[in-house]
Amino acid sequence: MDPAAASPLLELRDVRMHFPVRAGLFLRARRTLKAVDGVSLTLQPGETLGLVGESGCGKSTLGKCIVRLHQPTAGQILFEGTDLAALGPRALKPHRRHLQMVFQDPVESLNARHTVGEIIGEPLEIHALGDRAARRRQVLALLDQVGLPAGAADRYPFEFSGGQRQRIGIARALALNPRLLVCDEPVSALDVSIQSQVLNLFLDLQRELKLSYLFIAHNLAVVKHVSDRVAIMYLGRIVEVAPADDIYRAPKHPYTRALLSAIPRPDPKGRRERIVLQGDVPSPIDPPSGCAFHPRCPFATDRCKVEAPKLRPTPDNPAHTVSCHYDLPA
Amino acid sequence: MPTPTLLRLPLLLSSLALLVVGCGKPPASSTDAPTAAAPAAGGMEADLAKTIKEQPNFYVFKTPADLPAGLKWENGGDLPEFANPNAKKGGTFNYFISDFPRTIRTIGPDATGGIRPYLLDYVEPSFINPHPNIPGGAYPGLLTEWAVGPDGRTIYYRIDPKARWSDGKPLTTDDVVFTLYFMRSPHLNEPWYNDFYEKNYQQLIVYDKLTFATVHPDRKPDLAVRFGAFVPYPRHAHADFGPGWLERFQWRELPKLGAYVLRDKDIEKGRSVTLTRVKDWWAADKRFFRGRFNPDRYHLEVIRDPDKAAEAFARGDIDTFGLGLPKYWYETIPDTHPEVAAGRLIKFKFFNQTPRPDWGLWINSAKPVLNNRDVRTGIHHASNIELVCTQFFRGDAVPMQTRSDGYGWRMHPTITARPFDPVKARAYFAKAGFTTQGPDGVLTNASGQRLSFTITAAGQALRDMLPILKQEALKAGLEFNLEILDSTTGWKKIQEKNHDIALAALSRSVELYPRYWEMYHGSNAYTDAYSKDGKTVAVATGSVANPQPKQIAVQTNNMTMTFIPELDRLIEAYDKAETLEEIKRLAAQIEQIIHDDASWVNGWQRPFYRGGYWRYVKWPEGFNVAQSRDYEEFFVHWIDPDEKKEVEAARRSGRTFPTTGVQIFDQFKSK
Amino acid sequence: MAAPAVASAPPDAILEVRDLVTTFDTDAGRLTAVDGVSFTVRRGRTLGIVGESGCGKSVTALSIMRLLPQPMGRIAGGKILFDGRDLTTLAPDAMHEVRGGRIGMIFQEPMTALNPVHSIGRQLSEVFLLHRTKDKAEAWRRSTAMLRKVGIPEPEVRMNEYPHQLSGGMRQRIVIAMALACEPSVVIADEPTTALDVTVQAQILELMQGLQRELGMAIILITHDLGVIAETCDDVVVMYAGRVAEAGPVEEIFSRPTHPYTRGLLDSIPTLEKTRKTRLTVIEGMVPGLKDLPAGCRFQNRCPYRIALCDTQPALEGVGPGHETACHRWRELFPR
Amino acid sequence: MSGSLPFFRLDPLTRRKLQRFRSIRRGYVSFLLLAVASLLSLAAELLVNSRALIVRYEGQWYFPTYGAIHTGREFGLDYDYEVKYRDLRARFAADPSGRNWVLLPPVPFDPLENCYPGETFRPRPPDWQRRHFLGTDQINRDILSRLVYGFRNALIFAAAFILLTYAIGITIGCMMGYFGGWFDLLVQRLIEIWSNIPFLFVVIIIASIVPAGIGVNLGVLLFIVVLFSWTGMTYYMRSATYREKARDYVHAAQVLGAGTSRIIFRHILPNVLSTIVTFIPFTIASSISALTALDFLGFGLPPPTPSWGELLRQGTSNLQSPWIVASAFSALVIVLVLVTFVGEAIREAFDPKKFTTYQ
Repeated sequence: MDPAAASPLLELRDVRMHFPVRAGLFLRARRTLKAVDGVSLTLQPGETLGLVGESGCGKSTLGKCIVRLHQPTAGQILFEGTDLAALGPRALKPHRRHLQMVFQDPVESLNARHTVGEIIGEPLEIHALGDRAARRRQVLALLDQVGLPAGAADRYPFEFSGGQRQRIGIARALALNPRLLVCDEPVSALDVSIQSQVLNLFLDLQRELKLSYLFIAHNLAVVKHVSDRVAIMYLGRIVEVAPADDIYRAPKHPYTRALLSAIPRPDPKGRRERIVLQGDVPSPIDPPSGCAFHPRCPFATDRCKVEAPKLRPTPDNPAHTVSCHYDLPA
Repeated sequence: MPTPTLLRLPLLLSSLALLVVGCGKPPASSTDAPTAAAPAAGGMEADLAKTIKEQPNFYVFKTPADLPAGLKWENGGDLPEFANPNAKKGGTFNYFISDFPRTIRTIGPDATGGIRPYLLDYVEPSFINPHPNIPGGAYPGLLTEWAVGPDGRTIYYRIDPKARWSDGKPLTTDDVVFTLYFMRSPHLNEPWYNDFYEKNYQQLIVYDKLTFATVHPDRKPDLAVRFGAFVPYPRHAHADFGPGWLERFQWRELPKLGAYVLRDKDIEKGRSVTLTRVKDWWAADKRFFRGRFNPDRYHLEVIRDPDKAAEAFARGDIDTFGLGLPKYWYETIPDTHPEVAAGRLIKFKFFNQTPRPDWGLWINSAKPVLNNRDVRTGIHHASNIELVCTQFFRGDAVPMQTRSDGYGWRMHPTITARPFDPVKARAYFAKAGFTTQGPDGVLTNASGQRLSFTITAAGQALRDMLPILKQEALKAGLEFNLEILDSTTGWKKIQEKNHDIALAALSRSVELYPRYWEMYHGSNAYTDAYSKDGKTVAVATGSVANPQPKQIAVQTNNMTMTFIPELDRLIEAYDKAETLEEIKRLAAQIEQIIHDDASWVNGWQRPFYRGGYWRYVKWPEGFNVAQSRDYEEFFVHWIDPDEKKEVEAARRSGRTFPTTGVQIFDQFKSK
Repeated sequence: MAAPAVASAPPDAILEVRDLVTTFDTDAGRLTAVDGVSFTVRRGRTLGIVGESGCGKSVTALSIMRLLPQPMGRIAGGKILFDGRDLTTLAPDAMHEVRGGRIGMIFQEPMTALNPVHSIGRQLSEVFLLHRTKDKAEAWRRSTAMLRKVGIPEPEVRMNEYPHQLSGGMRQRIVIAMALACEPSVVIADEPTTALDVTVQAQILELMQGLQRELGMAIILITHDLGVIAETCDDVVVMYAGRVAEAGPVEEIFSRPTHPYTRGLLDSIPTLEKTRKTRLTVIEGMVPGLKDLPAGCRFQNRCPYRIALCDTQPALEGVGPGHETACHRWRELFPR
Repeated sequence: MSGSLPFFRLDPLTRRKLQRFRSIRRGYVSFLLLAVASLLSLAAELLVNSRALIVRYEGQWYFPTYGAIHTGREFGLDYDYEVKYRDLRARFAADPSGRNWVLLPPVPFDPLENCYPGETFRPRPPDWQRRHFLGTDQINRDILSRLVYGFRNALIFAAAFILLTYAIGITIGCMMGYFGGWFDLLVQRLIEIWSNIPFLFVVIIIASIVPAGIGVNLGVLLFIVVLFSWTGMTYYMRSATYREKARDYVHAAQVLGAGTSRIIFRHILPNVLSTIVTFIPFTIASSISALTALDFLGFGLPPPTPSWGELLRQGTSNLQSPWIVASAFSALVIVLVLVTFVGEAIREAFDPKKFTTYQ
């Protein structure tokens, strides 16, 4: 897919989300946690962009910035041409209809005291869509769409299994006919046999509704399976963006390579040498200088310690961008 | 200390009035180093010198040669002593006070607490003392002799040369000069004292270190005890008296003339205070003082709850206890109490001769509705004091008839209290417009106002009595709400005239005839009761009664807010009356007006006090003096330490003593 | 399960679980969480137990350690033979010695397995003091050595630090150090890497394999991640709803699954190799709750191959050497 | 949603909790006992009262329990105040014709009345003949009657107390937790300062300033106690709101565009409040104890309001009449124990841990 082909549905321009770390009697901000530190990405209509990274890399924070659960510290979030980062709550509300979110934990994200019908109907109620009867019809249609029986509407979330609860969360997100769904680890809390059901649902919905997804996950295999393009994030920054197949076939960034290598493959015959990275992910409060990955990078040079690389197209594939000073051998 | 809780409440005005305090000591002490917090340069002595200079008509200095000739000196020599000169000295007497003192000053704010009798009233001798068994009689305290001048307004005093402060300094006329300066000083923060000494002392004449005279405005039949019974303050211990003195003197131990001192180290904050008898007290062998003030130590434990005090007494932790309340007399320590039956604890009943505390319901006649005399009269008829006397006090008390019960011949001959009578009460209430009986049985008037008032009581002692009055009043369609406050708060409220009706009493000193001014003069109701020209506030004489007074006089004892110009004129005439005949005639008129005004619902009185003591506490023959209001007042009791040991041993072994039951001393009972 | 599935234990067996039944008393009555599970752990080898949540894999581990939540949980039947002794009947004191001394345990969430108020050194040397030595200095020394062994840099410094000062991966290393302190014959690792990031997970798995080679202990690795099983285990037990569905050598299971559940599981997981954006094969429906388990084969209501016979409980049948399956139709469905 | 417009609907979680509560015998029985006692005390006028239940007089029926008083004159007596029904009954009973009769409640005494003004006022032991089942107090008032009405006063006090403290505590705590930041910080400091003011001291001061009158005093007392009690609830509410606010279902609502009030009232509050139920019994117990303690110290309800603290005070100062202290003390202990049982049971029934193990 050529990113320049159409005007993007979503465009992030140098988005930053810095959290003050407060301490002391008057909670003066002493230090800054740079959860997202200058991210630029585009997402075309109908596309799925996978966002992969380890915990603490800022991928969830970025997702929350996009749906404006966080007000980003800097940068623009252009959604259908409007900069969401600049809007107040009231101006934001109409845009929310087209921009919804699916959360990781289906237990946490559903209010246990509301019936499924109330939960799915709430967005309609908030945006005053239709009368009571119309809303009810809409709820039943949504339930059907996500593969739940109509009887579910009058029951409570705890009566459902994890997978079904995630379907409820998806139905709620779909209620407003969004164009973009931000899915924050939507299957990682699910059992293996359920994961595939939900992933199929995402694929089916995209086909039917021409949805776009920003699909955030730590599981590279899952992301690769559902995405058109994949972005790899490390310590608040994007280190590599490429079409999904390319990133698997020919990862360019040493971090991406390590990540791919670290994934356990369900194939006992294919046991191989892993690239085992040394050390832990550094703290985003005090990120390393230069290229944030340099302390763990087997190829790091002195340049990497001082100079932060920029995202650049790779020589062999302009759609494949990487943030590394060097072109590593395949 | 006051015995029955009935008497306990307010040691307010009247007692102050009499034992009015003096003080003073020679100027020599002016060189004493001022404390850090001392007032400005010169201190008290400079101010005193200035005052003397400024008031040459008050402070007059003469020589002994100026003493009038032919004065008839008196020394009470013909009167009998009343203590037992053979009383044993020594031992520790254990007793209680119901609250820890807020100060040990004997004058100024907060000084009228339960501790004051032990610091002043009971203990410190005044110059001239009324004789407690002989009405009108007197004996010298700090004097060797005194005389009333031929003008009938001057008292001449000769100080006893032996009189010594507890720090060894002699008592001289320097102290007297200081005392009058002190009492009249604006720094004292005691308007009542200022006023009393301004009005009643016109001149102080000093003849030499031991001889002086005071001049008073009016001829009084009882001039010597009325104005000669003041207590001096030590001049040498007041060098830093002046602005802000209250703080500095709050806990300062002062030299005393009496038998007891309270030393700093004997004050246990919040717990107790202990008096110590002065070693080689100067008056120990003086007539009328022999055989008194016997225990070496006087330990006063703070016991806030009288019930707990009663239990402490029954346990032997305290040595005597007033069994005034029926609960204590009949139930806590009944005649069948094992200690009583064993003769170790002795119950007594002593009929005394003394003006009774004026228990009653003090109706605030300035309040709306209550300003209607018919309503007040109705309240009289709706207050079932008889029932309280017979059932609550179990017949120990009798209803008071007039305000002056206990004054003998000085009482009004015919006035009697209005009886409890719901029908009459309703008739009066109807006259005031309260004709409709509401669904709750309370009368209302045409505008729907309910006949409902709050009775405020200061202190818990009578809290169980009030519901009786409440229940009975409802029979007359009158509702009493009850408000029982702690005594300080309650008295504050009452003296600030914020009450509807107060259940209260003022204790009264022993004196020849009653006082009315504090309780009934209009200027004690309103500070702007009288004015000469519409601006200056003045007393009634020659002044115009303000028809719409507004400035309520606070901290006064006119608790009924009575303001009747005619009554005020009578009271002023009464206070100026020179003969007992005149006094009696005016008193009758005053009593009549007070009765007709119906602002004070006659309470009850008890013609005796009673209590109990452990066997080792000893008393003179006949137990006590006629005009004692309390068994401690004249300090004629003593402890027999040997017998104390014996009794304690007996309690352990169960040994009994011969007993003759409750001891009744009725030699002073009025016939 | 009645049938003596594993006819006789292999000679190198160190731990043998036979017909284990574990029940829980709940408001809804007595529930059987583990129902007749048998397997054998061999010396120096890794046995994987794989299954979805609620399949009974963690309860099995807790049963072996006799750490079931009290008073609800109890072992209602079966034997757990460890070195010839039956752990289900062992006296509490002796069990104490076995636990930590002979069988170590690694928990999923390292933070909760460590006491936040005690230093690392204190917690670790306590293990030695409990089981190996009375000498504190000795315990401290051996603790430091153990930390070094699990790859913690500057172990002398870490000994005095507290759990919260360490990263997740470091904490898990500490937990491993504690579990291995007494050089146990068996280590039970219950989802040891689930809470960790992929790159750290790789480190930990590497570490465990290295230590196993060095110390020769047997490992029971409990996980839901088929990838982890495939990469680290010698034998696999696939559990479903409290029972063993299939068990066997890891290559057998992955290359020739003979139970519809195992097959479905393998087919449904997305892998890097599968074609993007194609529908995945799925196992329909969901794991039944313990309250409403079907009679007979427990997988029947999700099984595409269900027949009437499935209403009776299938026995574990030998498929190949050490490979057994609990399906009535394995022969026709998955012919060898 | 069809068929779902119930005004009162318990979600099944709550229903389950209630079921579990019912299954905890001791707590449930205690709850029933307390409920019955409370209901009875609300109808105390019918059971313990000096007013008759029914009077039959000269062919007319009277039901004096509630409503306006009937004067003696209405029954041919010579007084205008409320008729003495006990006397009336004796009088009618003496009339052999039996035309007139009076039905008195089982305990025919008012909590305020001195039952025998003609007799010496002193505590009297229990006397079944005279129907003083627990005896009388110092001024011949029936103790049982005072206990019953005292219980009712305590209940009313507790109810009002809970309503007010929870309303204030929940509102402020919720605001602190939700808005956080400077508001939270400021209110926290204020609460800390506030909590350091000695409670009893203020009671005494205020008691000395405020004018009397039963209504006023009960209100004032409530006001003071509430003034010093609401802070505890804010701590809990603040952290609970803070916790809830960070949960994904709240985020979900925000993403949907829900406004602040919707989030607070539809989402956060219902989830937080369910746990607050477990506090209520303990709040009841503490408020009853507080009232009793204040009454005991003499800073409570004005006399002659019936109260347990007042009875206890009387009892302790009349230990030679042990029935007073025994009655008050037993009543207090029984009620507090029952309330505690209920509290324990509720806590157990609402224990969230119960719902996570193997259902």
